[in-house]
This record gives sequence, C-alpha cells and structure tokens, in this order.
Amino acid sequence: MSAGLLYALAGAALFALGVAGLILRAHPLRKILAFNVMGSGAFLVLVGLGQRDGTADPVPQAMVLTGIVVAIAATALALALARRLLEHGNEREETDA
Amino acid sequence: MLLVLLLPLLLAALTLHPPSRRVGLALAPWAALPALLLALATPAGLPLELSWLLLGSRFGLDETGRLFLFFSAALWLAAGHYARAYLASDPRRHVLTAFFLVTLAGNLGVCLALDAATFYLAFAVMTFAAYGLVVHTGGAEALRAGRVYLVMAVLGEGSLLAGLLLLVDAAGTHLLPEMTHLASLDPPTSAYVLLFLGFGVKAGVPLLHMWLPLAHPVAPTPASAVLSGVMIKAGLLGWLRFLPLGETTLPGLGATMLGLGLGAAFFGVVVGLAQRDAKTVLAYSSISQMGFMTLAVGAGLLAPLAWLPLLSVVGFYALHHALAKGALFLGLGVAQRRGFTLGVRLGLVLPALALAGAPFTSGALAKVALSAALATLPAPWPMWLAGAMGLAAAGTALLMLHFLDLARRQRGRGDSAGLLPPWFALLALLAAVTLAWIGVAVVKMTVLSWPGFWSSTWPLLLAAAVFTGWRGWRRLSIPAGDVLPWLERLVAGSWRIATVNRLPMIAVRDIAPVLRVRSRLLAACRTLFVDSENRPQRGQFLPDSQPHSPAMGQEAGEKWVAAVDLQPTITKSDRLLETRLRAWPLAGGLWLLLLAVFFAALWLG
Amino acid sequence: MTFNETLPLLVLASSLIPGLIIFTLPEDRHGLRGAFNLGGAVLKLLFIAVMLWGVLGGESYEFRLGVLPGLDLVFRADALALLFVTLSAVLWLLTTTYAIGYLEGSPHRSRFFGFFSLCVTATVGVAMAGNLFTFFVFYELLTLSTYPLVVHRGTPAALRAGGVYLAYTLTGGAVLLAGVVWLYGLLGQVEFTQGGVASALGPEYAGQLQLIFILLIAGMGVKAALVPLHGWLPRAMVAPAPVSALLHAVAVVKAGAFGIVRVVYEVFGVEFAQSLSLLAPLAVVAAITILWGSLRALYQDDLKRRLAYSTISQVSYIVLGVAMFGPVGTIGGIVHLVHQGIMKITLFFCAGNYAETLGIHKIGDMDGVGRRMPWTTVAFSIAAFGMIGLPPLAGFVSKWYLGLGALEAGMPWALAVLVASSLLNAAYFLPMLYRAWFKPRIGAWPEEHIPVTKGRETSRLLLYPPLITAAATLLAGLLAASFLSPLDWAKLVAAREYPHWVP
Amino acid sequence: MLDPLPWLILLPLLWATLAFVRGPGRGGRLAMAGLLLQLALAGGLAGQVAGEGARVYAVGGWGAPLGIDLAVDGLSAVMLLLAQAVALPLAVYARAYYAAHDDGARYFWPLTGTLLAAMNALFLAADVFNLYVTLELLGLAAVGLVASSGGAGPVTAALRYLLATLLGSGAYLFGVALLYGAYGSVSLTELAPLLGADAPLAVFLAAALMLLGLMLKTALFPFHFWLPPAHGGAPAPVSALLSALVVKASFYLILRLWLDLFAPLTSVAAAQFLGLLGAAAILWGSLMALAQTRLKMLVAYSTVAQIGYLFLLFPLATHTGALAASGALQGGVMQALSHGLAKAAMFTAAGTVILSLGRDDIARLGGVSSRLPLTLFTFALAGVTLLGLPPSGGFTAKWLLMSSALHSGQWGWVAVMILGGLLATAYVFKVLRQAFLPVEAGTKFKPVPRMLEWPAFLLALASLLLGLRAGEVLSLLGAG
Amino acid sequence: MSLAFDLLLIAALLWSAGRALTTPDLFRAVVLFIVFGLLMALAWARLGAPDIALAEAAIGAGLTGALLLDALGHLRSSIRQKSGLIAPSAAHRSEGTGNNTPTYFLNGLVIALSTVLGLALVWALLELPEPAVRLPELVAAEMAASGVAHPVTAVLLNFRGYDTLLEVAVLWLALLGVLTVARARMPGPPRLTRSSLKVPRLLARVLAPLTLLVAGYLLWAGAHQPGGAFQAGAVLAAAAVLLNLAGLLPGGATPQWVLRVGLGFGLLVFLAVAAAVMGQGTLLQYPPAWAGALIMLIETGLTLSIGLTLAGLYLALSGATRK
Repeated sequence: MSAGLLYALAGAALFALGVAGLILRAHPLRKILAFNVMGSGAFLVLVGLGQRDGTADPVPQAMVLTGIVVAIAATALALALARRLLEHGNEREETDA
Repeated sequence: MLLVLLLPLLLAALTLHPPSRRVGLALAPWAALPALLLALATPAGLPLELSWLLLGSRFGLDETGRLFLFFSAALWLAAGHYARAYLASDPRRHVLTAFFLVTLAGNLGVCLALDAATFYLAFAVMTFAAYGLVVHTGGAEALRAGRVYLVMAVLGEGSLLAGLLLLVDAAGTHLLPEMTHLASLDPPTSAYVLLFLGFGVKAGVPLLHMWLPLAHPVAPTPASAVLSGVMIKAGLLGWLRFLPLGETTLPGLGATMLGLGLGAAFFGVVVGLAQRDAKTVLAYSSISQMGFMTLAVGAGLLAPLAWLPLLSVVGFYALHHALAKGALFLGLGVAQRRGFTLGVRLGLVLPALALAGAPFTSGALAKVALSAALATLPAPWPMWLAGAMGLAAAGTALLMLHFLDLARRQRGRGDSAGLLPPWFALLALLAAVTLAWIGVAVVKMTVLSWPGFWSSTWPLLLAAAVFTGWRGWRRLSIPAGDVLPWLERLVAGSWRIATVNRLPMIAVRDIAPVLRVRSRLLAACRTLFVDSENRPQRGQFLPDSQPHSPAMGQEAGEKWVAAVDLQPTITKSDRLLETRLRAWPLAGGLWLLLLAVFFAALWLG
Repeated sequence: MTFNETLPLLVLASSLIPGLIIFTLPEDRHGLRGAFNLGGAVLKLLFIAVMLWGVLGGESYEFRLGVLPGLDLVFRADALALLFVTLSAVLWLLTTTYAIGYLEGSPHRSRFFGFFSLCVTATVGVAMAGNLFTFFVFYELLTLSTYPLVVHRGTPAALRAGGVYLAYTLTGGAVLLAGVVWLYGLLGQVEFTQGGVASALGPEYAGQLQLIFILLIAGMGVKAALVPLHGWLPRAMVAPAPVSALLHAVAVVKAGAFGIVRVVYEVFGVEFAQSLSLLAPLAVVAAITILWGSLRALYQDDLKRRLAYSTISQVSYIVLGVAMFGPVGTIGGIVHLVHQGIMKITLFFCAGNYAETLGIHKIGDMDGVGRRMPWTTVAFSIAAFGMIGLPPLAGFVSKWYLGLGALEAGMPWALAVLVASSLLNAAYFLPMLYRAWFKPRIGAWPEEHIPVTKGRETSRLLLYPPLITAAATLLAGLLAASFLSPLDWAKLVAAREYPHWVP
Repeated sequence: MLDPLPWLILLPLLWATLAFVRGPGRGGRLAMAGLLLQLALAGGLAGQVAGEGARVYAVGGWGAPLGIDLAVDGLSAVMLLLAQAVALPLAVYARAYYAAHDDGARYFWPLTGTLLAAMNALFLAADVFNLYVTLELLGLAAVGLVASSGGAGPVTAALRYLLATLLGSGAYLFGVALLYGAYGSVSLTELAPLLGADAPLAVFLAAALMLLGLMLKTALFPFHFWLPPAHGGAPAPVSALLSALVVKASFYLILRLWLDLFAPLTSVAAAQFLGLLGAAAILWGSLMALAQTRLKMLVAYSTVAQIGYLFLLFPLATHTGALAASGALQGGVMQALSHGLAKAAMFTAAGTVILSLGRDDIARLGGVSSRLPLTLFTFALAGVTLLGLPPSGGFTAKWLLMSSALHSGQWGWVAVMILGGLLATAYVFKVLRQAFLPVEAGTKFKPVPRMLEWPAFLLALASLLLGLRAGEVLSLLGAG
Repeated sequence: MSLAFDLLLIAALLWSAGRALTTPDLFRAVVLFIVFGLLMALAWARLGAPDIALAEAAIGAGLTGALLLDALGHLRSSIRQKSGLIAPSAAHRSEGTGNNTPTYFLNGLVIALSTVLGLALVWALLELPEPAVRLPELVAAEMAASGVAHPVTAVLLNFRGYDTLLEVAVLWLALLGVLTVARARMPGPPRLTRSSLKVPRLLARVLAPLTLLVAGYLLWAGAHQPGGAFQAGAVLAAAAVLLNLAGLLPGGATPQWVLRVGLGFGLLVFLAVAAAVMGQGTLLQYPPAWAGALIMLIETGLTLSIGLTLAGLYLALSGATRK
C-alpha cells in the first residue's frame, strides 16, 4: 500500500468525521472547524489518490492549493457571520434585560 | 292581412305612450274592424308566406279560419265599443285598453295563423295578454283568479309546446295544413293528447277549467265577454287545426273527448246552478257549452267520415255560442248599470233562449244540426247522445233561467251611456246569423219540421218545470272554481312537506356528524355538491318568498374559504415539522440518509 | 402576413390594446377612457363585419403562430367562431356603454375597464381558437381577467366569491389541461377539425378517449356551470351588474358552453362521440342541470341570485342541444348560445338598473316598479318571456329547435325536461313580472339614487342597452327565419357539421 | 472578431472589481453598462450556438485534460441568456431600491458582479474541479449578499446558508477527488467516455456525493431548510437574484452531470427518487407558502415549491425513450427560465410593496391594488407563470412536462403538477385578494420611483411572453 | 519505518480532528485544530507536496488559527460581559435542538450513517483501478512551454491558470463578505496601546521587514521550486497580523481607496493579462516567449493583493469588533 493511498484513506475518514461534526455540533465555531476537517479530508483524497502509485502529481497539488485558499475564504466569511450573530445574540439579551 | 294584426298592436303602443294616448283610446274600439272586413270581404285561399318571420310564417284564411275570424272580430268590435263606454271613468283604462288590444291581436292571429309556430305565438300572446284583463280590477279575488289563470295557462302552454313539437317532428314541417295531414299518416298519439290538454285549458275541459269561473266574474264585463265568447274558442280552433280530424281515427282520445264533452255539458250545468254570481253562472255555462263542441270534436276523432258535417256544425255552434255568450255578458253589464229594465230583460232573454236552444233560435239550429251530424256515428253512440244532449239542453235551459233569476236582482247603478249600441248590434248580428242559417236548405228542413221543433222544445219545458217546481238545488252551494280550493290546499301541503324535510339536501350534511369527520375536504365537497349556501326555507314559495337568512350563506362561505385557505390546518402540526426540519441534526441526518438511499438507487438500479 | 391572417389578430387587438392603455390612464380621464372603450368596441365590430362578409363568401381567416414544435397558437374565424365573436363583440359594446353609466362616480374605474377589455379579449380568443391548446390558453386568461372584476367591490363577500370562483374555475382549468395534454399525447395535435380530430384513433383507444372526454367536459363544465360544478356562479353575482351581465351572457359561462360545443363537434366529432356513447350521459347531465338550476332559482329572493340560477339552467340548454345527435338539436344548442346571451344580458342590465336607480336587490322590493321604470320593466319582461320560451322571442326559437332535436335524436325525455324547465322558468319569472307590473307600491324605494328627470326613469346610459338587447331578443325570435339571423347562422354551422343534411 | 465566451466571465469580474475600487455603494452605473454589454454578448453567443452548434473553448490554449476547457451548448447558452436577462432589470431595480433604502448597499455591486461572473463561469465550465471553484465563488457571493443588510435574521440565515452550501460543495469536492482518483482527469469531455455502467464503486459514490451536495445547494426538499429565511430575509434585489438565478445554477449542474457525465450510471430508481423529492417539494413548499404570514416568506416558499417541478424532469427523462426525454428536458429548462423571470419579478414587486408600505404582513396589504397598481399587476403576472397558466412560460413548461409524463406513461406526475398548480393558485391569490381590500386606516403609502416598478413589470411580462416564444428558446436548447 | 511514521501521523491527524470536534471546551478545540493544521502540513510534506505544506502551515494552520483564536477571544469576552452566561451561546440555542429522545436518536443515526459513509468511501478507495489518464506525464511534457520550471506553479498559473483567477476572486469575495458583515461597528482607535506590549512591538518591528524579505523570496522562488504568490501573500499577511497584535496596525472595516486599489490590484492585473493575451489566442493563452514574465507580473500583483486580503480578513474582523 502506497503512502498516497494510505493518506487517501485517512482523508476519507476525516471527511466522514467532518460531515458528522458539521451536522451534529451546534456551535457555529465548531461547525467551521468541522467544515475545515471535511475539506482537509477531501484534499488528502485528491492528492493521495492521485499519487497512489508513488509519483508526485502536480495537478491535484495545484488544485489543493486552490482549495485551501477557498477554504480560508469560506472560513473567514463564516467566522465573520458567526461573530456578528453572537453580537446580535448579546444585543438581544441586552435589550431583553 | 298583416294590417289586421298590426293595427291593434300599433294602437296598443299609442295607448301606452302618454302623448298619443288620446288618439289610441279613440281609435281602439275600431281595432277589430279590418279583421271583420277581411273575414267578410276577401276571397278565400291565397296564403301569405312570410319566410323571414319567426320560423317561416304562413298566414291564410281558410273557411274555418274565416268563420272564427268573423265572429271573433265581431265580438271584439262590439266589446271594444262597449268597453270605451264601460271604462269611461276608469283612470287606468289605457292599461286595460292596451291589454285588450294585444289580446285582440293574439286572438285574430290565432284565426289567421297557418303554421304551428305562428299559431303558438298568437295563442301565447292572447293568453298572456288576457292576464291583464283578468287582474285589471286589482282586488284580492282578481289576483287569485289571475294567479290561477296564469298557472293554468303556463301549464297549457307547456303541454302545447311539447305537443306541437312532437307533431312537427312527426310531420317534418310546421306549415298547416300539410302538417296535420302528414302527421296523421303515422299518428303520434302523445302529441295529440298533449295538444288536447294544452288547448283544453283554454277550452275549459273539465279539470282544466278552474280558471274560467274565477276569471270571468272578476274581469271587466267587456273582457269577460271576449274571454268567454271568443277566447275559449281559440282552444277549439286549436283542436280543429291540429288534431287529425277527418284524417284518421283516434278511438281512445276520441272517446275520451266525447265523454269529457258530455260530462262537461252536465258538469257545467250542475256546478253553475250552485253559483250565486251571475257572471260565474255564465262561466259555467260556457264550460257546459264548450262541452258540446268538445263532444263533437271527439266524435270527429272517432269517425273520420262523419267529420265533414260535424265541422260545419262545430263552426256554427261556435259562432252561435260566441255571439250569444257575448251578448249575455254585455247585457249583464248593462243590467248592472241600468237595472233590469224591460229592454234589458228582452235583450238578455233572447240570447239566453238561444243558448238554451229554444226553437227557432240559433241554439236550436246548432243543436239540431249537431244531433244530425252525430247520427252518422257508429252505433250505439247516436242513441246515447241524442238522449244525453236533450237532457243537457234542459240543463242549459235551467242554468239560463237561474242566470236570468240572478240578473233580475241587479240594481242599476252607474252610467250606461254608450253601452247599449254595441250590445244591440251584437244581438242584431245574432239574429241575422240565425236567419241566415235557417236559410240554409237542409237546416230549414230539420228545424221547421215537427220533430225538430219538439226536440228543441221539450228540454225547455222540462227546465221550466224544474225551475218552478223543485227549487231544492238552490240550497246547493259550491264555491267558484269547484275543485280548485282542494287543489290549492293539496299543493300547499305537499310543498310544505317537501321543504320541511328537505329531501334532496339531506345526504352529506347528516352523515357528516355520524362519521365525525370534519375535514376541510368534506366541507369543500359539501359545498360543491350540495350547494348548501341557500337551502330552501320553510314557507318560501313563489310570490311570497320571505327574506333569505344571510347567516347560513355566510357560514357556508366561511367553510369554503377555509377550505381554500388551508391555513388553519397548516399552522399547527405542519409548521412544527417545518421548524424541526430546520434543525441541523434532522436536516443533516436526512441528507445522509437520502445520500445512502440515492446511492443505493444508483448502485442497485 | 396577409390581410386574412391579420384580421383575427386585429379583432383581438381591438380590445386588448385599449384595455392596456386604459390601465395606465389616470382615474379622472373619463372621456378618454370612454373613447378608448367605445372606439375599440366599434372597431372590433367593424373587423368582425368584414370577416362575416368574408366567411359568407367562402374566405378563410386564419392566423398561426408556432409556440412549441407541433403546437401552434391558431386563430381561425369559422362560422361557429364568428357566431360567438359577433355575439360577444356586440354585447361588449352594449355592456361597456352600460358600465360607463353604471360605474359613474365609483372608484377604480381604470382598473375595471382594463380588466373588462381583457375579459373580452379572452372571450374573443376562446371563440376564435383554432385548436384545443389555443382554446385553453384563452380559457385560462378569461378566468384570470374575470377575477378582478368579480372582486371589484372589495367587500368581504366579494372576496369570498372571488375565492370560490377561482377555486372552481382553476380546478376546472387544471382538469381541462390534463385532458388536453392527454389528447395531445395520443394525437400529437389538437386542431379543431370538422368531424373531430380524435375520430382518427382506432377503437383500441375508446376507453382512453372516454376518459379524456370526461376530463374535457368536466373542465369546461365548471365554467358552463353544469351541476354539480355550478357552485361558483350564484356567488359571483356579488360583482357589479355589468360584470354579472358579461359573466353570464357572454364571457365565462358562455365560454364553457362554447368549449363543450367545440369538444363535441370538432374534437371528438359528433358521430364519433355518439359511437363512444358519450352523448347520452352528457345530455343527462345537462338535463339535470336544467332542472336543478330552475328549481334552485325558485328559492331565491335576491334578484341577481335568481337570475344566476336561471343562467345555470339556461346554459345547459346549449349543452343539451349539443348532446343531441342530429342537426336540429345542434341548431337549437348553437342558436341558444346567442339567444341566451341577449336575453340574460337584458335581465342583468335591468336588474342593475333596479339596483342602481332604486336600490332594489330583492324580489320582494320589486312591487310596482313597472310604473316607476316602465321601459326597464318592459325590457325585463321581454327577456323573461323569452327565457320562458314564449314566441315570438328568441328563447322560443331555441326551445323549438331543441325540442325537435330531442325528438330527432330519440330522446323524448329531453322534451319533457325542456317543458318542465319552461314551466319552472315561468314559475320564477312570472311572479317577478307580477310584482313589477301589477302590485301597487307601498312605501318608498329602498334607496333612490337616480330621480326621474325629464320623464326619463333612469340615466340614459343605463336605459338604452337593455332596451337594445330586449329589442334584439324580440327580433331574433321574430325574424328567426330571415337571412343572417342567429338561427340562419346556426343552420350554416350545423350544415357543415352534418354534411349530408339538407336544411 | 470578439469572442463573447470569455468576456462573459471577465466582464462582470472586471466591473465588480472596479466597483469595489470606486468605493462602497458606488458602481451601479458601471454595473448596468457591464450588464448591458453582457446581455449583448450572451445574445451573440446564443446566436453563434444556434448557428454553428456547440463548441469548446480551451483556456490557455492547452486543452483538456491538461488545461481547462470551457464549453457552450444550447443548454448553457439558454441559461446564460436567462442570467443576463434577469440581472439587467434587477440592476436597474437595485439602483432605485438602494437609493430609496440604503440598507446593505455598500458592497452590493461588487458582490453581484462576482455572483454573475461565477454563474456565467459555471454555465460555461466543462471541468469538474473548475466547477467546484465556480460553485464556491457563487455560494460565497450569495452568502455575502444575504448578509448584506446585517440584521440578526439575515445574518443567521446567511450563516445557515453558508454552512449548508459548504456541506454541499464539500461533498461535491469529495466526489471530484474520487473521480480524479478513478480516472486521472477532471475534464467533463475526457471523463464522459471513460464512465460506463461497469464503473467502480468509487464513481457511484462520487456521483451520489456530487448530486446530493448539489441538491443541498439547490434547496430541494427536504434540504430546503436554509432557503426561506435566506431568500425571505435578504433585501429585495438580493432575494430576486438568489431565487431567480442562484438555485438554478446548481440545478443546471445537476442536470448537466446527470445527462452528460453520469448518464451511464443513472437508473430508473434513482430518477424516481429525484422525482419523488421534487413532488414532495411541490406539495410541501406550496403548503408552507400558504401558511406564511409575511409576503417575502411566502414568495420564498414558493421557490421551494417551484424547484420541485425542475426535478420532475428526471423521472421523465431517464430511460423513457427519446420523445419523452427531450420533452421533459425542454419542460424542465422552460420551467427554470420562466420561474427565474417570474420569481425575480415577484420578489422585486414584493420589495416595492414593502418599501412603500413599510411592512410585509400579508394580512395588511389592503389598498395596494389602488396605490401600486403596476406592482400588483406585476405580482399577478408573475403569479400566472407560477400557476402555470397560459400563455406564460410556466404553462409551456408544465405542458411539456405533462406531455412527457403521458408519453412515458407516468400519470402520477401529472396529478402532482396539477395539484401543485392549484396550491400555487391558493397562495398567489392569498396575496392578491388582500391587495384588493380597501386601504387600512392609518396606512401611509410612500410614493415609489418608477424605476422600481417598471423593471419588475418587464420581468413579469417576459415570463409571460416566454410561453409564446418558447419555440425559439427550445430550438436554441436543441442546438447544442 | 516510513509506513509506521505515516500510520502514526494519520492516527494523530484523526485524533486531533476528532478531539477538536468533540472536546467540550471551545478553546481547546481551536488549539487542537491548529495542531491538526500543522499535522496536515506534515502530511503534505510526506506526500511530496511542499507547496501545499507551506500553504497549509501559513494559511490552514496559521491564519485560520489566528482568525479562530481572535473570534474565540471575542466570543469569550462577550460572554464574560454577560456574567453567568456560559455557552451554549445564543446561536447554539437558536439552532433549536432540544435534549430530548429524538435528538439522541438522531445523533446516533447521524453517527451511524457517517460511519457507513466513511467505510463505504474506504472500501471504494481500496478497490479503485489504475486511472486511465496520466496527467503528470502531460505536465512534464509541456513544462518547457509553461514559462516556469516548477510544475505546481506551471499548473497553477498556466495550465490551470483560470482556476487560479477564480480562486483569487473567491478570496477577494470573502473579504467583501467580511467587510459587508463587519461594517456595523466602525473601527475604534488603534487597539492595545498598553505599555505592556513593548516587547511584542519590538519583535514586530524587527520581524515585519524580515517577513517582507521572506515573502519576496517565496514569490521569486515560486517559479522553479515550492513557493509562490499564495505562500508569499500568506507570509505578508502574517506580518500584518503580527503588527496588529502589537498594536502597530489598526484594524478596520472600511478600507480607504488606496487600500481598495491595493486589494483589487492583483485581480485587475490578472484580468488585464488574461484579456490582453486574448488578442493572440484564447483566454490566458500566454505567448510562450512572454509566459515567464507574465506569470511573474501576475504573481507580483497577486502577492500584494493576497497579502492585503488575507490580512484584511483578520483586520476587518478584529477591528470591527473591538470597541
């Protein structure tokens, strides 16, 4: 079994873990974490599966680079929203009090 | 010919239009004059085809039509002049005059029409316009009479239409006389029955006669005169036009008509004797007299070969009766205004005698001729009929005596100026007609012979004897319209039953609570099928309908809207599900589950 | 595009374009609005006159626009279409005139007349539809353009009625659509053809075709107010009188009936429908409707409501005529399409006059109205007698042919139904006439809006339309046998449907 | 000659960036100019496709599988046209809207530009990984727009939307990874011939993950949980954009994958599964729309319902014979188009009402018919399309779908469509009916600029007239 | 040996990810996630993908971690303000999951299903055949024409340059989104002027120029070895974060126009090049002779913009929420 395939398998597991976390965890911060785990799993599969014969494959690597940037973009946006939401929650509590 | 029909209508319009009212009223009495001239002066035949009118009209003047036109026009003319004087002080005389004229147009049209549609048209115009004559005085009695008249008329029109349609279908044309002829090749019995009934309403056949004794007394006298004198003859003319007389035998219908006619002759007398109003008595007399004509028509249906003589007899009988009855009504009116003076007495007795069939009167001539014509019937009819007719004649005579007795009690009040000339003119005409008829050779033979004389005399004597001898019948009292009150009660009762139990609307509404299903769908179905938003309410009948309760419609409407909206149903349980669906664990779990299902569907499918 | 292709479009446009312009007009531009309304109506009549002349001379007017492959929007002015088009155009002109008078001073008139014009456009489209698809398109357009008219008053009752109206008609539309699509699936086209487009299918399709027939009739039966699909009609009478007039006489109800005519004659073909034994059940449904409508009408105390039930009954005459196998019945049904229109519109005009002039809504308030408003009442009486089927009025002619048709088709029971219905008609119309003419007025009128001025009983615009239609009722009956009368035209249509028949 | 294809992607990006550089709230005019140009380009492209058929455009000149290909065929040309045609009036509307109501206008134009660029790129893409990037670009732009007004509701909705869309695109990305692992390529044109019914398990998994991920983004029932708050809570121009276009983009992708890439894998069972979800969406969405008390939420739920119709095409187009399949495809696309136009019109009309009235309770819409007649008319016209009444595009769509259902003998879907139409009637007229009521006491109608009413009306009119010109659209669809 | 290391690394990856998602303490979760990011970087290195490893370390672990920590700090401070209120947060409650039986059942179902999903994926991976298309060979064959020497850069900016163009747009878009959301609170005065930060300030002052140098190197090196615009931009952003933490760089959610030009610059340059080369061929079809230079031009622009954007993501968020 090549390292590529091994990591791809790990990626599959991470993906499933991420999906479960995204669905089950209620806190938005945690959901963001879960999404990142999910994404990492997908990246691992992309690269690992591509080079399961042992040779490096620049194409999926480039794709993963793109993917990582997309992931940080999404994460930042999600965080911004989550923070805004929490503020709103506080505002609401303040007005309630 | 069209002028004859259009003139009355034009005058009616003039009468109704206020600026021209005076002209209309002035000319109205003369409206029937052209018709009279037409009947007397024009040569026969020459049907007028107006293919663009109605369904393709044909007007014409055959001999029957000419006769009917003649006496109708004459009576209308007399009644018209009579009416002008009679109504001089009536503020709403223009209304009556208009109805009068329209009815006149209809009546003349009936005489002239030579196709089914136009005939029906004229007949309907006459019928419905006469309603105005009946209710003119506006009292409760008049209104009741009007209602009964209308109900009967509408029923009659209905069966007429059906009958005519059946006949047209059988014949393939609606033009007379081809239609009668063609239809009789394969006689549609139901059509004839319907026509018999339809025209029978007008002709006062027993059980269809109820309107007559109610309508005649309440209508203004000139109107009663034409109602009784000519309009009921229109029914007769209808039979003559459409029944396959002389073409084919209809034993069942013929016998029925014959029997009913005979029955009517007696029935009219018996009930008439129990009346306390002179006009009602005259009305019943008309029923009785029409019985003779019905009888003759029935005989014609039984024996086509005997029809030819019967036809002329029926014609003459109709003529005689029209003039005599007209004269009686007009005379009664004079009596009511002037009192029972000598002149009046004379003027009333003469037509009364004529009706009763006193010797040398038109009545005697008619009855003798009728007997003669009936003699050609197959046995045993002639024998039976001869006896019965004698008795009936006696009855008529008795009835006339009763009438004169009642008329005698009239105390004159009011202005009778102008009433007399038309009346006398009519009497003169009656006399002239009698003389002319006597001039006919065959008739002369019969009438002037002893048996003829005797046959017309003994009933008179019998009547006089009974009238003076046994006055027990005076205790008898039958309300005008005889069976009508019972009938009215019956209708009202059954209506109440129908509305209280609401038979047709029971189904879904009553099952619903049993099932305990109160779903919106059911409500929707209910509104769809049961139309519950306005079920009939108790006692809500034609003219006397009561205000409709709005609450019921409202409620049903709400149900519908609820059914349309669906909102109340959704708000509760479904919304909860929708909020649940928003929760991540459920939504995500579903997503995973469906992912698995979808994958399975792809992989296994 | 040739002139013959343009003409049907012009007929449509002559109400559509004024309608759209009217929407944009400010509320207070009465004169301009009236000019557009009447101008459009007159123009439409002109176009129709040209087409009438052409069709008589054997011209054909057809416009075709491909919408989908194999599916065209077709307008074709054949004899049957022209009959209906002419009816609606003439009555539109009158109703518009009437409505201008009726709505004087009330709010939202631009909206009202805009939708009014749309409604007529849809009706004309229904009439000229050359295939089932086009028919459906305008049928639904009609539903939609009528809704705002029904709810025009904006009262809760009007809104409810509008809701019910929609629920019924759109459900009907959906059912109709299912039928149309199904048929289209079987045939690949849904043109209206002489003798029926469906008759090309073999006997193995009989079951399906029967179902399709039921779907189509049920869909159109909602608008035609066949029992038990009639529930919307009596409610919809909350609309203003001109709307009711249009609804009952020209547009909605008539479109349904007209659709049934088309389905029987040109989709299935009358002989084919007969061979599928579809006509007799249809006739039974029509008969039930006729009787039921008349019976219900008896119970109504509200004038317009009674008229509404009367419509239910009368419109089914058309259906009954169509369901009779034979040319005479066909003539009866088709001619009643026109006759019922002019009679019923007269009645509604008059009912509107009573309400608008004196505030009379209930039959119980009609006592003595004949003396106060003689001309209106004359018109009302003529139309009512026509409905009863008395000669020489239009209703008599239809009833005559229907009755003969029933006998010809071997359905004497239908004749009995007709007679019974006539009696019932008399039973609910005559008491009204009696009250109007013969009962004296006791007390004041409910709400007298328009006083007698210069001897005129009500305003001019309200008075003339019913008089004209009443006169038309009279003339249509009186001159039925003459050239170019509705009856003559109906015979022309029937002759095309039954090629071997000589009138 | 200028090739419209790349410019359809570059142009919106360009004006988006420039609008950003010009500063918050600025750039509306730029956007309109750009959109006008884009519309012309899309038209030109459609003309090319109609004339010359489908074509492939190799970005960078490398060609698949090394480089990235763009491809345009009838379907994508139609969708491109739809996107530009909806966006242009919406831009006009948005300018007027934000002039009257400043809320959330600051980055509207850059976000919208990016959104359109992403959408155009998505319609043109022929590479599954490239599609992933466009999907993310689209999703983030949409989320940004939803959140733009910044209230608690919209932000919650945006976060929910974002997470849902991330779950969806994550699944999609995983599918891409599996595909690449299996075949060593991400180009659609390269992959399509390689896939067969004997594909390895991983490919089936990839198909399931990608399609389910996209369904999540399309808000197909029961994954619609994010849509109503997001679409209902955003400012009106945004709601219109999202409901009209964004969900269509992911639907387009599902269609494309189903028809092109995964065609050998598809099964009747899977297609029926999609159809069932679609039917459930129609019924549930309509019912929920009926239950709403707020105007925009009603419209949003109506989107949920209307999406359902799109999915009915799968059971009709899969293994049913050429005639039924092509009819179903045409019907589905027509539905996407007409719903796009109509829903944009409906949301903008709703927005106008809210701007003028200051509230969006359905129960208190009295007087709208007299004060905002054009807007109400717009709403009604759009409603006609949703109801599927003729002559609207919605009707044509329904007609095609129904005929296709009958051709393939699947009666059930006809019933669903009819029922859906009736339910749509109920909710559309729930609004219209209220609008006909008299004005409530104490209600003030703010006058609204014309530029708010006319674009909406044009959109509604277009949705209505689409039905009459369906033949052209469908011939374009068949061209590629 | 390497297998053992791989297995160990994988186990650590799974553990850290699992713990990050399950540990009840959010702070610990974030820290574990940063650890997970670093482990991922290691894994990338093991897979022979140094570019990704660099990017993961800088972006995945570094910047994401900073963002998460900042958010967490904010969250905590806001929770602390509301004394007695501990998580579950308002957002948590608004998710609407109650503690009732169906929830347990659902949780179990989700876990079971995702386990099945994981297993299915693993199984699918294990039975995958060899791929039909061999892209690496194609890449190798076209390297000469790409204008750069490093295959990943060649793919990234030439073969699949279009992806990168869109990706830059994604990043920029995220900033737009963040700016949109974060606008409510305008930036206050520069934060943290407390004297206690003297040491970090000094550090930052020294490190900032250094990072600039590093970034420049990475950018230049990207043409022929691991590195490139993203990595360089990430380093630049890290410097900005550092400066901000030291109180030397204000956060803020309303960039001035110079900044806006800077943020849009990379994208504009990219677009300009993409459009300009269309005169000769298709989109992004560099003339072979110019390829290297053009890529360098793009990368320079991108480095600036990416650096600004990534920094902006952090600064906008932190600036927007500190009062």
